[in-house]
Amino acid sequence: WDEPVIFELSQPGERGILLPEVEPEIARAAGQALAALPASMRRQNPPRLPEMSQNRVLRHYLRLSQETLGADLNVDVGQGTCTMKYNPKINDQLARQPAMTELHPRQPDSTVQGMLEVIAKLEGVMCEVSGMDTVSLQARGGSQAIFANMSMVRAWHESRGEAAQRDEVITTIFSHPSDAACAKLVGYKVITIYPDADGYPDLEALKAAISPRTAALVITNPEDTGIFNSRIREFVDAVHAVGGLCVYDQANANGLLGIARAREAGFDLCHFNLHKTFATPHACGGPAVGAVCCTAALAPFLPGPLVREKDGCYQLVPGGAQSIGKISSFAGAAGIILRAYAWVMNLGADGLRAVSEIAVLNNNYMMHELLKIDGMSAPYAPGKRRIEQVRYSWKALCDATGVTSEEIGFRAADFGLHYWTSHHPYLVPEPATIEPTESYSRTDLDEFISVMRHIAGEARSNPDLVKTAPHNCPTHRVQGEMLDDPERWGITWRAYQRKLGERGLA
Amino acid sequence: WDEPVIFELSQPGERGILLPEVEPEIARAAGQALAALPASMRRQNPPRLPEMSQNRVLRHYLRLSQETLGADLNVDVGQGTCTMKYNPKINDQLARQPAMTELHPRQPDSTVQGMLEVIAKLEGVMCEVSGMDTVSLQARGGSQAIFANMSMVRAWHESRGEAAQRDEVITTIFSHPSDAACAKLVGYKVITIYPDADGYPDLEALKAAISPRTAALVITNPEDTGIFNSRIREFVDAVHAVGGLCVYDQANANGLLGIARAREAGFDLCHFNLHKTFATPHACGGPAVGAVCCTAALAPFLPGPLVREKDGCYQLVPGGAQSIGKISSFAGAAGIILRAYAWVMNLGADGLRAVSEIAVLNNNYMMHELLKIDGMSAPYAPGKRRIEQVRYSWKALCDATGVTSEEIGFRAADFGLHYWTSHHPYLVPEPATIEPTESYSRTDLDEFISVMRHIAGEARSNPDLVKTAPHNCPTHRVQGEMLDDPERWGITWRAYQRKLGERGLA
Amino acid sequence: MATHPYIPNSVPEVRDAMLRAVGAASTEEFFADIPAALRMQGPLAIPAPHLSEARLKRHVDGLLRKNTHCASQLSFLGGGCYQHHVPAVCDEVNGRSEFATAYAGEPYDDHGRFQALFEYCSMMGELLEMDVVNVPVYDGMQAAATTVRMAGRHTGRRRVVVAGHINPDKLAVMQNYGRADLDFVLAPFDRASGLLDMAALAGLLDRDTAALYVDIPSFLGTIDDGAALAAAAHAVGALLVVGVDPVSLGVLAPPASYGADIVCGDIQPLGIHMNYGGGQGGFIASHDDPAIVMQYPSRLFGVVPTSVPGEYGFGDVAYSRTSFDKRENGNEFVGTAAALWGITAGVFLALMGPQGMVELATGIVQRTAYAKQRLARIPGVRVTHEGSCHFREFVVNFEGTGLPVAAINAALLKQGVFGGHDLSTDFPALGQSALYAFSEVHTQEDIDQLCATLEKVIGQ
Amino acid sequence: MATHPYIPNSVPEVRDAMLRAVGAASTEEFFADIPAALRMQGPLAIPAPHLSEARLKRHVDGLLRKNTHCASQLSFLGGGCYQHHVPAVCDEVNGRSEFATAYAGEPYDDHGRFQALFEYCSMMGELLEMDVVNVPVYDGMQAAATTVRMAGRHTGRRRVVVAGHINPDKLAVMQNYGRADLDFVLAPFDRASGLLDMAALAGLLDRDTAALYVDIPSFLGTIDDGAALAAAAHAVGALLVVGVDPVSLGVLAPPASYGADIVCGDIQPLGIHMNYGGGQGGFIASHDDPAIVMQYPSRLFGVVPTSVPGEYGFGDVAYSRTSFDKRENGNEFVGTAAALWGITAGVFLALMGPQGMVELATGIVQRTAYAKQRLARIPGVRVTHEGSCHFREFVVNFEGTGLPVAAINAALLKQGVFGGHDLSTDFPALGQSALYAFSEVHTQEDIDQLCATLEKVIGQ
Repeated sequence: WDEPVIFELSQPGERGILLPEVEPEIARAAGQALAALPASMRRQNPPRLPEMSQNRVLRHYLRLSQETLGADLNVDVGQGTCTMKYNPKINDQLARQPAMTELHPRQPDSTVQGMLEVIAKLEGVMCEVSGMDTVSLQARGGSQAIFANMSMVRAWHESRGEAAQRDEVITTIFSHPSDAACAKLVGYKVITIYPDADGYPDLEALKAAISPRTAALVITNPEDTGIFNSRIREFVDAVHAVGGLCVYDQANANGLLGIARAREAGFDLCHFNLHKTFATPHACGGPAVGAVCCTAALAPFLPGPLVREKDGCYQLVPGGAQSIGKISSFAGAAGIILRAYAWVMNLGADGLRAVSEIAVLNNNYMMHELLKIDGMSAPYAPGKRRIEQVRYSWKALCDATGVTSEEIGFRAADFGLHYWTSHHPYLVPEPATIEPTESYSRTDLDEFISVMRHIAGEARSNPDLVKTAPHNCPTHRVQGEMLDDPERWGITWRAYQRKLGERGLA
Repeated sequence: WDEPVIFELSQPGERGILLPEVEPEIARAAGQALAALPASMRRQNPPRLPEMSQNRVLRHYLRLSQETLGADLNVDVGQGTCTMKYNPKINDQLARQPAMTELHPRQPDSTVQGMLEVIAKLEGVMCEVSGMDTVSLQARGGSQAIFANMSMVRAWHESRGEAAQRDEVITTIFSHPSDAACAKLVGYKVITIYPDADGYPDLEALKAAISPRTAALVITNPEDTGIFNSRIREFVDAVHAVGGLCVYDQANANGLLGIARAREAGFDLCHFNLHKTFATPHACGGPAVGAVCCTAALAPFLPGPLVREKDGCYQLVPGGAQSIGKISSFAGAAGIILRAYAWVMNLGADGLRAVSEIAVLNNNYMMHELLKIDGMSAPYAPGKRRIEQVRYSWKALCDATGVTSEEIGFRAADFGLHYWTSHHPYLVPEPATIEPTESYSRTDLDEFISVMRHIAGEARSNPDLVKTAPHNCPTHRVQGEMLDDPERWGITWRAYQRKLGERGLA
Repeated sequence: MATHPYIPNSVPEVRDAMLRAVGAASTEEFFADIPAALRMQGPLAIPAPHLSEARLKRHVDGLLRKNTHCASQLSFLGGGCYQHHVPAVCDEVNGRSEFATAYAGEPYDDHGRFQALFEYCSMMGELLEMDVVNVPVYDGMQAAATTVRMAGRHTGRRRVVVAGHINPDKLAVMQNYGRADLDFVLAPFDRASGLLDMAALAGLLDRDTAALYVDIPSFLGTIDDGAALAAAAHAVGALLVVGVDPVSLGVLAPPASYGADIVCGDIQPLGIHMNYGGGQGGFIASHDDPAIVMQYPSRLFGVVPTSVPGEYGFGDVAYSRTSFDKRENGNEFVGTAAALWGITAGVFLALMGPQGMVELATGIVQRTAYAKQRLARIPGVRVTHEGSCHFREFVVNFEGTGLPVAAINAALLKQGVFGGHDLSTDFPALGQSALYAFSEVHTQEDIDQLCATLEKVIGQ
Repeated sequence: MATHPYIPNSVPEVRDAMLRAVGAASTEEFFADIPAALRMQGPLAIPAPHLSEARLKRHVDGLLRKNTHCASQLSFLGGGCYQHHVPAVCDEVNGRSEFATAYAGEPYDDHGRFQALFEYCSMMGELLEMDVVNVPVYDGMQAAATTVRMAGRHTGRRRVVVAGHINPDKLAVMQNYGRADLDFVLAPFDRASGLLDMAALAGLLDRDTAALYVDIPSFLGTIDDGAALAAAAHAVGALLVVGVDPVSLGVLAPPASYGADIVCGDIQPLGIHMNYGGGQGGFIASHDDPAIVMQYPSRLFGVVPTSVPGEYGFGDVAYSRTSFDKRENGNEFVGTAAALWGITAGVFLALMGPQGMVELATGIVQRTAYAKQRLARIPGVRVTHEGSCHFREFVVNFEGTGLPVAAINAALLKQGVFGGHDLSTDFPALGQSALYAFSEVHTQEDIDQLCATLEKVIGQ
């Protein structure tokens, strides 16, 4: 499709949908209901939205959808850290029924007993999977859950009168950017630990960093390298020893369900992304849910409202006196909670464990095969197995051919595959993070591997082909420098049109 | 996508869905429930269906869907006679609710009052739109409605003791093939009238054909040429004069809603396709509904069951003693009936009339512009307006370039458009039937016109490009001769594999 | 009339500009050929519309709320339309805009539609162990009606012997559809066993017989000996045509294995919602015998190589058979029927796979057997053909209760149960009997609840 | 554990072959780095699963049946989440597999996702008359919390004055989110009018003030004079940040027109189902001032030419602002939030067009005004800010009835009506009051029925 920007499709007078009539008696009674407002508070001109028939609106968005490579459409293993797995359609179907979609969050508890039961039961599952004591599902994404956890760390130290003294949070460079960012946001100085020669977070560096100023350690394990840090308990104990809390970023726990938990490693807080490990759709980037899990000691700080059961009746109760307050509106993204609940209830304990076992098998199979490609390596911990993903490096290929990891990704798109380099900074040169999850068959994995091998071959035989990719996508290489130029960026169509008129572009 | 045939995706052991467990007590009680059957009645080997994970099944069909050019995705005006119009999503949404989908057709009438009311009310609308007295919505397609009408013609003459004498049905070559075929099927000899020089059915030929042997006239108006036959009443009167019935094929009535009706033209029977004029989705070719409409005189012959209202309660009653019996299962394709009902109830009388007025405007605009293309013509009735569609001819272009209408259609597919030649036989040389309906904007029509103009230009400048099309479709020109060769056709994968093994193919 | 969202060019300015472009003063001009006597004089007298989508939805939802449906009740209705769990992926695929709104494109622009339907036919072929399967016709009744016409054309004979335990509606469809060229005779079935009376059948089959038509399982849930029927039909040169519940083929032999020449049935149970009967779709299958293939009226899709090596394409096989090509000289007729349900059934078969189909059918056999035992224990209730094997359905006789089926069903309805289909009108010989159907949707608890409710109802 | 449909390589033969390929004896080997003390010793103690989709659906449907929902009741609840008609096309688009399961692809493979979100931002820009709109954040509360942080960074000041008629939950979110770097002060509102006390406000604004934050309409449905607020804020060099109900902008002036510097709000009313609060999504908008733009933490998508003339491409604007690029040195943080609702809101705005948005808002104003008049006539019932204009919501006081709101709502519930949100806890100064909300879903009959039911309830 060569689909225009929607404003270019406007035909004055066309309507996409009609509104219900206002009954004459209402119109009469209402009169000029806003006449008392200052004129400056009344809109003078209708918004300049496109005017389109319903058919054309639909066609436009259907075409855009076909120009979007959803996980349903491809072997989506190249988007590492994101846990792209199969999102069962039954869960969507269940969540798209009126008994879910038409619930108002302020309805009396007695009228939402089913919904509250789902929340309570999924909280119970999260408790068991993490080993923690209490859970809140209010956060609408993983980063918001991290923020909630950091807020609870702050509230905890405040409750103990140590807030002023403890102003540092320690994290690692291979933990998610939001771990560092959220610590900063709630007011902490961030200390970042780098890996040692084997790729593990440097325990000596941690020991050097901790002090009575330490509020918390925020860490992922395995980190984005997929290498499990065996000494995690030592990290946790060291931080606890100086009075800090330990926060486990389990956004991606896909390799550890029923295998290992935050509890046994001694953590005080952790979180899961339901849209990763628990199979809710990524939805172009949300809605989503981050499950905030904590020990009983931290429970008083959880955001409200909380679901409580009493005599088989569920009710929402406000957060306690020490609660951090609200993290987001109402009880969070309930439709996502329902989907995750359905997923868990379809798999059970054996199924969850099978998820992790096969995700890890797939990952190690993938690594075994990818490392046969000349020019690709898996830095750190040579010969060691990985958990659910691997951070690879194309440095050797890039040195030999000039083709970068990013360009390999653009070329992969020509084969109908997603591919992602890695979070910044690129500590591993020319990085690629591949996470096959449990959802893909051996045949699927082999297909991905063969594309990687093919592109690596192209890089050597015809590097220009790769360096000018994509060739087979809905659009071609963008003039990216405009996006960083305030004079030329166009964040809305109106801004683009204005700038185009004022000074030309491109 | 380069998506394999589904059997090629099979991995033994994979499962797409799991079945409910049989409770132990049931299994115990059931024992070997079929042990008493002859062994030859028990299946020996499981069917050799593909074995696939759910993710892979879904991905396969989603990819196939993207390789299908639904009306929602394109300016679907090139599929003449089919009335490709916008099928509102709200109607699908309404019809996909459990209160529609989970109804069993044998439920007590008291539990399906809403459904029966919808049927009854849509029958009422059909009565009004046709001017007829009674309607049955049992037929599951237009051709089945034609068959029902022909069955009623037969039953009518049988009831009057004239069945043996009346053994001929008259139709026209520009009426739908099923009009002729169904007449034949119920036992009639078919007499086909050809058009006169102006493209109208030849009245003189009709007059020569009618006789006491005439059972019925079955005719479309306007025919696929889009030309309204002004003398239709004379046709009807002539047939009535010899004791025959008149059946109006109104499968496509999109130009006549609120404009002209079967009643005023004197017809005894007619039918509408709800998936054409009444906007239900074509669904790759059904499910669908044909509305069978008739005068009170013919009503006793309608198929049962019929919906009757009594004191605000609706009930299904069997067909009468003279009923032709059943045409299809139960009360027909109820979900389609619901969609058409919703469509009518959204438009009302004014809306239905606007549908026809704009459909006809669009068609005449399209004709006006297409006839500017060198090499295209609209045979018959020069200078006359058309109703809802036009049968064009590319004869001049083909004579000049060798490019056929069929090849133009293959090339149009490269531009993301459907295009259809016409029903056989090709009375109009190198025919194309274009029907813009009311659903497309002027901009949409202009886009279609410009593609036609472009291809006509290519035919002159680079005929090979057109003759080897498609170039931009999921697949390329097929080896069509295999499809007519019993030695080589492959109607199922198993047959194809067998023949491939036995004698090679291609 | 204001601009309507479904009619873009109803914008007055656009409409007027288009009128100007074609040199027309108004749309009335386009209707100039329609004589005044044929023109409607006033507006259509139909109900006032709900112009907004919001009010339309509220109106229709209000109507639908007057229905009670099987997902909220306990239902044991069958008789040709069956409640099964419909996999969400089936709904997802048939709800895709592309499939929902495609129609009659060429094998290039609609490659996916052709492939999906070819694959449906191919998977049905594996289930049936036959090489030829058609693109769906309207329903199983239409399929049955066409198969005997095919047999008639193939054999050049008029007589069709139909098993007497057929769905009476199906018989009505077959008769009306075929009677111009065929004569129908019913073969009686044994009262005790619910199976065909083989001796009587032998007397009905003769050298004028084109086909013996039988449903296996029968409308009453019983299972005749196919091989014996095949022998009887073939002995007089007739074809054996078997109507089959495709779900049963997880445990029952495919008719081809015992000698059926043409097989047909309804695909509704394969992943399609009941839709008050709107989920039906008919299939016809045979071996790859050109003499039979040329008798199909339906579209048949075939796989073929394309101009690109290794690539598959699809197209119509032997199109010249059809009325599309030959009008009244083609076979019967062909038109829009139930293609989307064909695609859906294909998705269903792919999801189920071999093991799923076996488990599905086995589970139904087990639940049916359990229900037979439980129901037979209720005082006054008798399983009519208790000694025979059943698939999915069986006849329950209530004469011992002194109550008509209508009264029992009315009482069950009050308890939220849709009792079995009342057979007393269509099969008076069976007395006050009802046809009870079971599937994987039923738990043991459901069946026990049915029995408990029946006991209560009868005891009152 | 048998092979599960979601886990293809759980087929034992495949799993074993893969283990062999990588030289592992079992999957246990992959977990060798996890110390025994950290390993779970037993299975997870979670409820027994419903392995079949059929039983899973039945289980979840059973839970959902315990809910009563607004499509089957009459609801007047609002307070940040609103019942509107959701156009079917909105559901169709956000239900598309491609959009539902896409995530973080590049602008090439996910061109459509980028375009759809860019168009959403662009249409919001027209509604707001602002040039910069972000890709959605979690909800309107998050948007509000971020806007005041943006103002703090932009001005280098700590003080934030918040209008006192704010949703108390939103205030709680803002405080927890901002308090490391901001100090919050509440500005009181007038009891009679429900509008901000301008004199008191002037006293609160000072040269340390980064922003004045106000919702227009307020949580209580009243509409302050934006120009006066802008003048007051700008007088001390503070930014005016306005939280706005996007639906109101069909009749109310876009805040940019009266001087707002940053605008935010929740897109849930734009074609997104309530989902028990799961339909929220936050927007932030501003003028195209680079100094402000660089304060956004969110992703901003921009349109750019590509290497093919005339073709559009999309990409991230000023990515270096973000925590994705700079970790703790980026602005706040960014992550998965509510993108699908952004796409959906775009579809909604495209369907509505200019006229639709005006009609929608106008109709709500009219229904609200009608309801005010009708409710005020009920004995004992008082509209608290009766003299002020309202959009969509207003406060109803029940003190004259002698009944607490809780009792009235309980009685309404018995009649199938969800009464207004009880304000007595959060706004004790308003006494026994409730917040009633109206939209285009309500007919005159619905409002009349509410009043009749209230009269009956109060009269008892």
